[in-house]
Amino acid sequence: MKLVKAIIKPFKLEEVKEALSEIGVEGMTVSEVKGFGRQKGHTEIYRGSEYTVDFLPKVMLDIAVSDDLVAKTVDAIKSAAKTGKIGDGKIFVLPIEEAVRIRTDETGDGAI
Amino acid sequence: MKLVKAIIKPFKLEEVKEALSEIGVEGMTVSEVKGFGRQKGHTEIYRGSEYTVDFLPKVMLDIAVSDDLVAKTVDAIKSAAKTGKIGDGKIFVLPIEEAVRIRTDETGDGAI
Amino acid sequence: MKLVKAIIKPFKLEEVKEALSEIGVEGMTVSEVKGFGRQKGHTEIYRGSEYTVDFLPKVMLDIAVSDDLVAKTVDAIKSAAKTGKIGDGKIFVLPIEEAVRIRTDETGDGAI
Amino acid sequence: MIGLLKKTRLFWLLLAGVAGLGLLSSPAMALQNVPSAEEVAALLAAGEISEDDAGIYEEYVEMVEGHGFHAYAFDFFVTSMLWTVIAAAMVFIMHLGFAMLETGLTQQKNAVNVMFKNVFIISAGIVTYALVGFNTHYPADWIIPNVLGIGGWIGDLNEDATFGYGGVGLAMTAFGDFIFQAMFAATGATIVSGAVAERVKLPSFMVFVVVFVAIAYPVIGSWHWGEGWLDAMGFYDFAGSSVVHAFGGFGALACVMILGPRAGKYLPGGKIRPIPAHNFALATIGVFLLWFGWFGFNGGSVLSAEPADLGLVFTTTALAASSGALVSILVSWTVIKKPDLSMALNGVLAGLVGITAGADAVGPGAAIIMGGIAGAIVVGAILFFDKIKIDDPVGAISVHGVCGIWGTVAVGIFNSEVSFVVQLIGTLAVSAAAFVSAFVIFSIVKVVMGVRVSEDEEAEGLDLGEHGQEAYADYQMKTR
Amino acid sequence: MIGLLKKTRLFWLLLAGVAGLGLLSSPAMALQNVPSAEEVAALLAAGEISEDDAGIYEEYVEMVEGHGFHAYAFDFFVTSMLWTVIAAAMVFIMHLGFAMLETGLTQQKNAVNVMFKNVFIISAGIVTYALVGFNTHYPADWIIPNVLGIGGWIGDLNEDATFGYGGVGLAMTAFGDFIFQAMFAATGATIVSGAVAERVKLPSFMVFVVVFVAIAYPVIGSWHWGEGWLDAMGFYDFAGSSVVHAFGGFGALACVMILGPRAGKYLPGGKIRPIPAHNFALATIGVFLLWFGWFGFNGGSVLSAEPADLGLVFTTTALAASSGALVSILVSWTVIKKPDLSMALNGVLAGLVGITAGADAVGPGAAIIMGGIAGAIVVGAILFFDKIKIDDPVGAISVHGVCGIWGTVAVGIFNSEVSFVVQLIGTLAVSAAAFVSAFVIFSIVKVVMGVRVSEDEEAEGLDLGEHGQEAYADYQMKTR
Amino acid sequence: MIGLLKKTRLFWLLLAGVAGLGLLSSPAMALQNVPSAEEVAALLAAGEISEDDAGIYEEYVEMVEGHGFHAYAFDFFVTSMLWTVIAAAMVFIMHLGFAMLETGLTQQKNAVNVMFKNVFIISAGIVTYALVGFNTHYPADWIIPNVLGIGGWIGDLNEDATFGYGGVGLAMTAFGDFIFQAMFAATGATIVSGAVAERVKLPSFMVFVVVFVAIAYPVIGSWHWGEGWLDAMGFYDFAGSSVVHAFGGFGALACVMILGPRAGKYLPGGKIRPIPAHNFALATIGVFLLWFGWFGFNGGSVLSAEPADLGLVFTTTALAASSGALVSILVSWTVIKKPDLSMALNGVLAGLVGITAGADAVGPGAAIIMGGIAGAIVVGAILFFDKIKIDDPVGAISVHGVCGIWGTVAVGIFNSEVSFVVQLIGTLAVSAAAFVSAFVIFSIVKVVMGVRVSEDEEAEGLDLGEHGQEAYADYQMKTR
Ligand SMILES: Nc1ncnc2c1ncn2[C@@H]1O[C@H](COP(=O)(O)OP(=O)(O)O)[C@@H](O)[C@H]1O
Ligand SMILES: Nc1ncnc2c1ncn2[C@@H]1O[C@H](COP(=O)(O)OP(=O)(O)O)[C@@H](O)[C@H]1O
Ligand SMILES: Nc1ncnc2c1ncn2[C@@H]1O[C@H](COP(=O)(O)OP(=O)(O)O)[C@@H](O)[C@H]1O
Repeated sequence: MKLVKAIIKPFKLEEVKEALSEIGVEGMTVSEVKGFGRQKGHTEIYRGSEYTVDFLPKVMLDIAVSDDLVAKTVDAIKSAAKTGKIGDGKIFVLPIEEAVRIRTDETGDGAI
Repeated sequence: MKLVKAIIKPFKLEEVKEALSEIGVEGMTVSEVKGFGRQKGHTEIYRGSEYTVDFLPKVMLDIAVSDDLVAKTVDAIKSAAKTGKIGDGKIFVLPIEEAVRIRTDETGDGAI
Repeated sequence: MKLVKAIIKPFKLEEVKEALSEIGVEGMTVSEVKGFGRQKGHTEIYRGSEYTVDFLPKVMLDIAVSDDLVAKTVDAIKSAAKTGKIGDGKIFVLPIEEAVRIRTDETGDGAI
Repeated sequence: MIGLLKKTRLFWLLLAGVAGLGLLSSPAMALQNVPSAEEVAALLAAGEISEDDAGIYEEYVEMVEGHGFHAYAFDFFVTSMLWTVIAAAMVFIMHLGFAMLETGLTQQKNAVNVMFKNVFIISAGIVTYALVGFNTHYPADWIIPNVLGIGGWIGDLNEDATFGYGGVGLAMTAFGDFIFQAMFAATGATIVSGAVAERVKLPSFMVFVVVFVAIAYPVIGSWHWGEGWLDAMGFYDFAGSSVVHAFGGFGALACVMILGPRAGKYLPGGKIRPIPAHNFALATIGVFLLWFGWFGFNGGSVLSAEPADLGLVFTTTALAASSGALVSILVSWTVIKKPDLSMALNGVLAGLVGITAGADAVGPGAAIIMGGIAGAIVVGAILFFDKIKIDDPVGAISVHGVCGIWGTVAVGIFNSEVSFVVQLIGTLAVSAAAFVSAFVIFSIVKVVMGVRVSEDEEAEGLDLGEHGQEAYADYQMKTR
Repeated sequence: MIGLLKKTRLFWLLLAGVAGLGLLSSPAMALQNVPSAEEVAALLAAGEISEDDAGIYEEYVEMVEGHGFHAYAFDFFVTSMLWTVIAAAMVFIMHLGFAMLETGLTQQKNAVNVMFKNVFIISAGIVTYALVGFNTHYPADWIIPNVLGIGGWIGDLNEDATFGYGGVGLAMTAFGDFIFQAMFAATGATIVSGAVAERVKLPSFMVFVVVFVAIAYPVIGSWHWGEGWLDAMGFYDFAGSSVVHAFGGFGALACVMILGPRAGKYLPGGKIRPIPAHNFALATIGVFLLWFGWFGFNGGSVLSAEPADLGLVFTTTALAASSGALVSILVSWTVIKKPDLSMALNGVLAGLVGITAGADAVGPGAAIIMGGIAGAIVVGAILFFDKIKIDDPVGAISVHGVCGIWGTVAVGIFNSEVSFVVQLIGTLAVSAAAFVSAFVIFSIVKVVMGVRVSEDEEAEGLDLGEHGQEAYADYQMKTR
Repeated sequence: MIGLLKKTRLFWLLLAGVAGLGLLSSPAMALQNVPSAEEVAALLAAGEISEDDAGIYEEYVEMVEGHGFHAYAFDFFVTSMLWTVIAAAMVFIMHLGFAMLETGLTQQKNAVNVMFKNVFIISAGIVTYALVGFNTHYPADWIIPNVLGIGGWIGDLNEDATFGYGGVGLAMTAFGDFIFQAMFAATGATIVSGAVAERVKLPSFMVFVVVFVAIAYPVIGSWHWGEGWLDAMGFYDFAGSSVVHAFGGFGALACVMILGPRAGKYLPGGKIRPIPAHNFALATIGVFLLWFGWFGFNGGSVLSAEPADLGLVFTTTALAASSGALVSILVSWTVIKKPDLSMALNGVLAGLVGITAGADAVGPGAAIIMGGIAGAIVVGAILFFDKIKIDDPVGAISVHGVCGIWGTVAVGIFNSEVSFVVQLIGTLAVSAAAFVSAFVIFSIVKVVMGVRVSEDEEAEGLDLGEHGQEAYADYQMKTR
């Protein structure tokens, strides 16, 4: 099992979710985050002073998937989240050693 | 060391925290997240249009524990967070390669 | 590649970001979280009842770095985030198996 | 100076008879008088005034003549009636105050429910007051003399629009009387709304509100304002510390007793888990709007624009509210070691409730004392009710109930012409009657349709459970 | 009772002539009259009054004498003018109501833009109304008789400050007239603002607003309130269901048709994606403030402090709003199975718009029915416009446009002296003219400077795109 | 037309003497007069009026007779006094405006503290104004002639409730005078509150407020409104551009200089780190409420309901606010390339402060210019103070201080009867006195108890540090 951690642009969330559903990924956990990277933040103005907001709103997805689904998951996210413009985000794949479904005590791939 | 990542129902947070304290887990980091899974979202209404909100409020716990505590931690969360109803959430266990306590520079199990 | 997960005091964020920039870390993802640990929460009052708020506001950084940068990254965070007072936070290092930049399909170290 | 004034006045009474003819020949005389039709015609012919001017003159004369015998007080009546409707609008805005106070002091997940209840309460309150409340409140005929009279639709109301409707003591048209009182009517239910928030079943509460506002409020109110038995006793309750506030507060107590506390509020082992306000900005907006509206609530209760009373009532109202805030800040800082905003806000309201019965019957010094004591009482009362596990999310029972009683008996203390004993009997009677009637109505509603949402719904929030809406939605992902 | 009143009045008309001399010798007589200068001098000499008193007397006499012939109505005039300016302030606060309603019902990322627009609208509205609007609205000369007259700066305005300016029917000074009407003027544009929110380009909208408020509103308004052709037909629109609300609503419709819906609102396959309100607390504050201000909007439209009208107007306004809320709650609960707060809030506004044309022309029963029907209409209209893909984030077209038409024709139904056909013609003419003028102005603006922000800006939010500001910034990390 | 009016007036003066007897026999005559007791008795006997009617008549006569000599102006007095108390309520709501503006423009972590301060300021302001302020503001005896007179409790106040209290120029009861002025009193401290927000120590600020409002404000105010030396010079400051606003603004400047900027605001190397508003919706609510309340602030300063003045004051106030907003939008858009909501909001307030000294002394054209210039000034002033590291979170020094000076001298420019030099001397004197007194008081407080919270507390927020409360708590996990 792997934890696929994807950081994407907020307005792409729905499309990514749809794309994941299509390949059979049925669970995920989403957080609102702020991202810092190459995409330079925008300039804001307050009472005449301009300032740069470096941290941009992003959405982070934590998706646990079985090993065989990892590649498809990454691909699905990639194509759904891509706009081609800077700041599209990243996908990181981390190993998961164990997974448990709280409700049923199922473990392993059955838990996700 | 492992990172135990638990996604639970928000109103179970306090019970889970108590259960973890009892087995000696004394630190954790909590985020508010939105979960998507088998538990179907509720229907909302706005100006006469119904729509489904698929993402449900959940709480995600990141808990670093030493290897010997992992099983007890998972069990404690499982029993405290369970309601038996769909949407109770998941526990994922991820490997941690190193841990540091910023204040003291301690590393390893001593850091958590 | 590693995922450096740092939990720090919110007002240290800017300094940490500067420190990381200096060593060449140019991307990170930040979430607002609540932390529970040795630092005891403050007491709040509402309509005459005192109560302890155990969860304190913290900021969590997820930073993907190439293996050779891990030590420098951890050090940079450590020194920038340290106040020496309880509650300064933790750094956890997790393995990343794969990284993808969505915009360009780059993978591996090139993606971060 | 007062002595001189009196002497002067006397002098005038004597002088006036003699002065009559002299007055007539003075130029200033013309200012206040309406010229005759003949004169106006002459002026018109002479080109001194335009045809427009003459037409304006005729319209004016016709309007004033419409007041018949009562035309002598036309201008005073016009000003007084204007004040009545402005005061009605100010009391109206108190409902926004109540809505924001309740929304702010409760949890985010119940905010839509709280606001919905408040829109419903004022709307239903006004309509039912037209349908039955007004004529029940001021009964034309009693069914049980001085205790019970049920009225009907205000269509029956004679639409008297002259000073003859109520004279100096009620200088307004019948519709003015209606609209001012209608804005008061829903207040009782709004007070209950705050106390039962975050767990009451919406349809049940709506049924309760209608009966409580349409029947219980005017019947109990008629004892005093409808010239019933309390009035006959000499009971003094200027703008309603008892018949509005204690009424609402003790109605709320009955409902809370039936409903029980919010889940998780009182933990096993006697621990109290505070459930903090989700938005103090809304609560602060609410309290300031209530204070603002209270100038209409108390000021409008002068029932005319009589200047001496207006000045006094505005002054005592402002001083009591201020001193309520200051004392509750002081007390809470002393007792709980921190300056607590929720206590300061409640102190303002306590001071206002505390002066409402006597706003025109005490001086500024007494107002400061009465408001200050109310500000101390409210802190104690809130802590007390929490101790005995009466869960009142906004402190309505303490603010309106307990301080309503205090305000009423305080008139008996600070005004020597008002009997302390009568005040005590009166306020206890009203409070008890409010409690009993709320208890009966709410119990029946409980049996018939239940009064409490399910545990799950309470945990999830009433906004999703009852309304399928969120107060602060925005960033949410959705599909169909 | 009315009979008796009439008899009494007749009696007085007969009596008054005879009674004259009798009156003179009564002590009460002195009360209403101004003593003569000689008398005052005598009293002063006698030490009965102070020099201060005598000075006060002189100042007063001078003030009243300043009103010349019209001094006979001085007190009525003073009270009426006071009401006019207070009502103007109440209508002013409706602009905060509109701003909060629109802010609350739209998305967080556009909140700064919404508030900015609303600050601009009221500011530009008042200034342009002074520059050209007022004298266009009430034309001194027509260019096209009864249809078009363009006026100029209010400096031209004769600053008449006596009862002679407008008599009973417009008892205010010229400046009072200006300020009250100026507060109305911006309303039309504010209504449009809500409908085009979240995608309109700011500078383009600002240009549109200026032309729409400065020219289209007063020209179309002059047909009725400026005594143009609608007025000549006998068209009845008391406070502006048509000439303010339907005007704004159908102007909004034209703009929305040109602008198109918000991105992602109507999905392929006919699905509608609701874009929920980001803050219902703000929306609720908005609606209560609108209701409050509407007492000034309708009440001030009495144009004097005539007590009978004031009482009636406040009563019908409150009842229609309440019944609008209750019916829209009922209808939405039945149709969509949940009590929807956004519908309840719109129901209040629908009831208010629905009574605005007839607030002084129908009784309380009719007001309840008119408001209630408006409350039902608004639910249907909102669902309808969504179905035909007219994307109106706040429901302005339904509330102001559709209910504005309903309110206008309803007067023809519920008041037998008003012609239904004339009402229908009038409201359709106003609505059509508003639609056409908005369409033309907005189309020209579209050609010249574009009316819609880029897709990217819309996705990111107008706050960052147009203003470089966030409504709720605070916790953000920044550097330079 | 004015000419005709004058002629007509003259005619009346001549006519009135002759007309006396003619008037008497006209039917309309009866309208304004009060029938005699004998006549009423006769009518009663004849069954033409009811016993109720006769009773109403008697009550009315008694009420008016209570005014003695001044009964001749009874109706004007009633209306004027009504306006005074309504205006007081409107000024009161400005304190909610200030509270929301300050809350919205500062950081979330300090919101409870800001609101607490504002509840305290108005409460303490009203009570201390009763205890000492009012009688210091309008000294009965001077200690230093025309410069210093310390008064006491308003209990000493003769409770004069007739026109004799102040005549046309102050047509209110003594309590009316008190309550209207009391609402002004706290304004000075509220202005300071905004400037010192987010770092001032609560108890220290509370001590400062009490002394500043109770002593400094009325003493300095007495120079002008208390008929002190500024008044004697011919200084013109209608509603207080100087004695309220510049007073507050320069008091604020002194405090900010002592207190220093917020941590991290001015970075090494001359960089300025903006600390953005946490909630623009609250700030917008605040500004609209301030504008609304300003109609009471300026309008009520007419001190009677004199119609010509009321119309003018409302018109100039609205135009100046609007043009302040428009110009500050224009200027900020030009200078900083984006339409900045915070500047538009400050522009409204700048325009209002800018017209406050001359609202009744200039015409609509001058009002637009005065407000517009204020709108430009405020943008520059805010940028300037940031440059010189005077950290004023809400822009209070610029809005109230700088524009207060501008508004005062502008009267000397736009009204030929007012001396520019006197205006300049007056406003500088007031500003300097405010600065010095605030500097002295705040310095003493600093020495005795410190004025600034610890660095840690500032970083964490004053809500937790001073109050142990959060403004937006809700979702937080807690236990005991
Ligand atoms: N090294 C990193 N570790 C964690 N998150 C990162 C890292 N680099 C970038 N991100 C996240 O990805 C987002 C997009 O990255 P950015 O460099 O702006 O553009 P791009 O995705 O086109 O390379 C950032 O806003 C941040 O949230
Ligand atoms: N594959 C997954 N990856 C990450 N989080 C998941 C995954 N599946 C479920 N979750 C999280 O667990 C929560 C509960 O899952 P759900 O399928 O609704 O019910 P249950 O826990 O009963 O299986 C979800 O709301 C989501 O936050
Ligand atoms: N075992 C843990 N797992 C995850 N996060 C932890 C753990 N222990 C502490 N933390 C995080 O680190 C923060 C600081 O820890 P704390 O024990 O209070 O102080 P210190 O960092 O000085 O040891 C906590 O608030 C929490 O967010």
